[in-house]
Amino acid sequence: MRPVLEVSVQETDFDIRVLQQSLLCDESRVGGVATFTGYVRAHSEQRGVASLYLEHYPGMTERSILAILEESAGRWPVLSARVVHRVGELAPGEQIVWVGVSSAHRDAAFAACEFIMDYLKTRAPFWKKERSGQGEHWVDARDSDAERADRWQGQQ
Amino acid sequence: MRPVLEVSVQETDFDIRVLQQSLLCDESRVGGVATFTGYVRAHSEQRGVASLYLEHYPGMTERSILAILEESAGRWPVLSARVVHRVGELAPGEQIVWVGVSSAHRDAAFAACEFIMDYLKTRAPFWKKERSGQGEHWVDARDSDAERADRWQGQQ
Amino acid sequence: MLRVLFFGRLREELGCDQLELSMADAGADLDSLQANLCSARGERWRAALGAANIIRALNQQMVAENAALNDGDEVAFFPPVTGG
Amino acid sequence: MLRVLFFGRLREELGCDQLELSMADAGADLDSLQANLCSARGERWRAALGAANIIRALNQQMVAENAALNDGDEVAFFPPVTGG
Repeated sequence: MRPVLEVSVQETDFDIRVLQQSLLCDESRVGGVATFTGYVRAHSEQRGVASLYLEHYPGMTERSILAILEESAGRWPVLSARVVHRVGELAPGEQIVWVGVSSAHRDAAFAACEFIMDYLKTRAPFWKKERSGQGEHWVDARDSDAERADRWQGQQ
Repeated sequence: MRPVLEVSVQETDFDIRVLQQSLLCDESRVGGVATFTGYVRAHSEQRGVASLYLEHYPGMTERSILAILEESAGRWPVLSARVVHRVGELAPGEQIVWVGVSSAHRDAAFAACEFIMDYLKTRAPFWKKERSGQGEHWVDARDSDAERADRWQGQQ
Repeated sequence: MLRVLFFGRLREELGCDQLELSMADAGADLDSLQANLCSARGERWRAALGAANIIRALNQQMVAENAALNDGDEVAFFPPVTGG
Repeated sequence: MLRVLFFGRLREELGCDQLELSMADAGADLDSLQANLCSARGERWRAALGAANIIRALNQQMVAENAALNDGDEVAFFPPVTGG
């Protein structure tokens, strides 16, 4: 059976329970679900953050995330994988991104979920701008994110 | 600040949204939450499973899981970590276990969550018995679970 | 007195959840306790409790090595765990 | 015609979201397009679009190498991504 892969890019918040439920097929073949939820932090590099603005490239965003999900499903026995990513203006404490993967076994669910997050960070066209008391500035990409994504290259 | 660690062993089902919310401190220091949810599968080693019975060792169960959470918080900058594990009679598709870890950064959340699951599988005193049309039998421990837990030994 | 608990498949094989033993009947350490239970209670106990993969816990902590027993201790014997 | 998009910090530095260019103005490939935009539009464009870390996408796929341009293509220039 083909894995079920879904991508949503939206301004509105999301309900993690509803999302996780959507990963469970009715035949109870799912043994485990691994998820990651990213949140807006109130502090970033010594600065207080008043809000975060997320820009993206409509069209390419959805395509690139779907390509990441397909690559994860080619590497591990994924039953279902889903990404929800918010755009627009977000306040500290708000949910930014949710990645969920269901599989018969936990090792595949964990690996695929972490792989998707690492690739999302380096391949999906989103850009963060932080607004604070000291004005606003674009967030710089982190070398550590590129390194985390690179470590999957040698592996199958 | 000391990490917040919590363990629940219970017969009743749990709400993953409420659990995840409990990992978020109000100061918005959380950058990410990694979770794993285990489910009862309808099939196991070619057998149909009618239900799963989970036995445990009251007292030692809670102590041993708390020790695992403490070890994870010593290895990674965990803000909060929580395990809920069900016992008693469970039907296919039901939730068995939930592990959630919050941290400022995703790598710590992912690593701690996977570490906790691997150790839970090999160090927490639970025993599964499957009931099916062919009678009932105790589930055998898997060598692969012991190997997954062992791989954390060399690492800090 | 010593409290001895059995779990999972082992509990069913022995037909026994728990025992209370005097320190004299138990023995001085975990190895002696396990040997005494195997020898004093017949073939079923010898086979089930003598299995190579039986895990021991002393006062609710798994112990890989032998350990001395003291009055009031709680000992448990069980097969490899299968939770999660 | 070619559609050219700019995102994030680069979009702000250029003060430009998107352009429509004739194929003659664009050039035959990505390298020519980028060089033409840098040279034809003044110092601000040369500095911002000439930065070493600028990423290019052709028809909504990131491309690391140079690539030929065709009528109707969509090209995007942007800084390293910071989502997730």
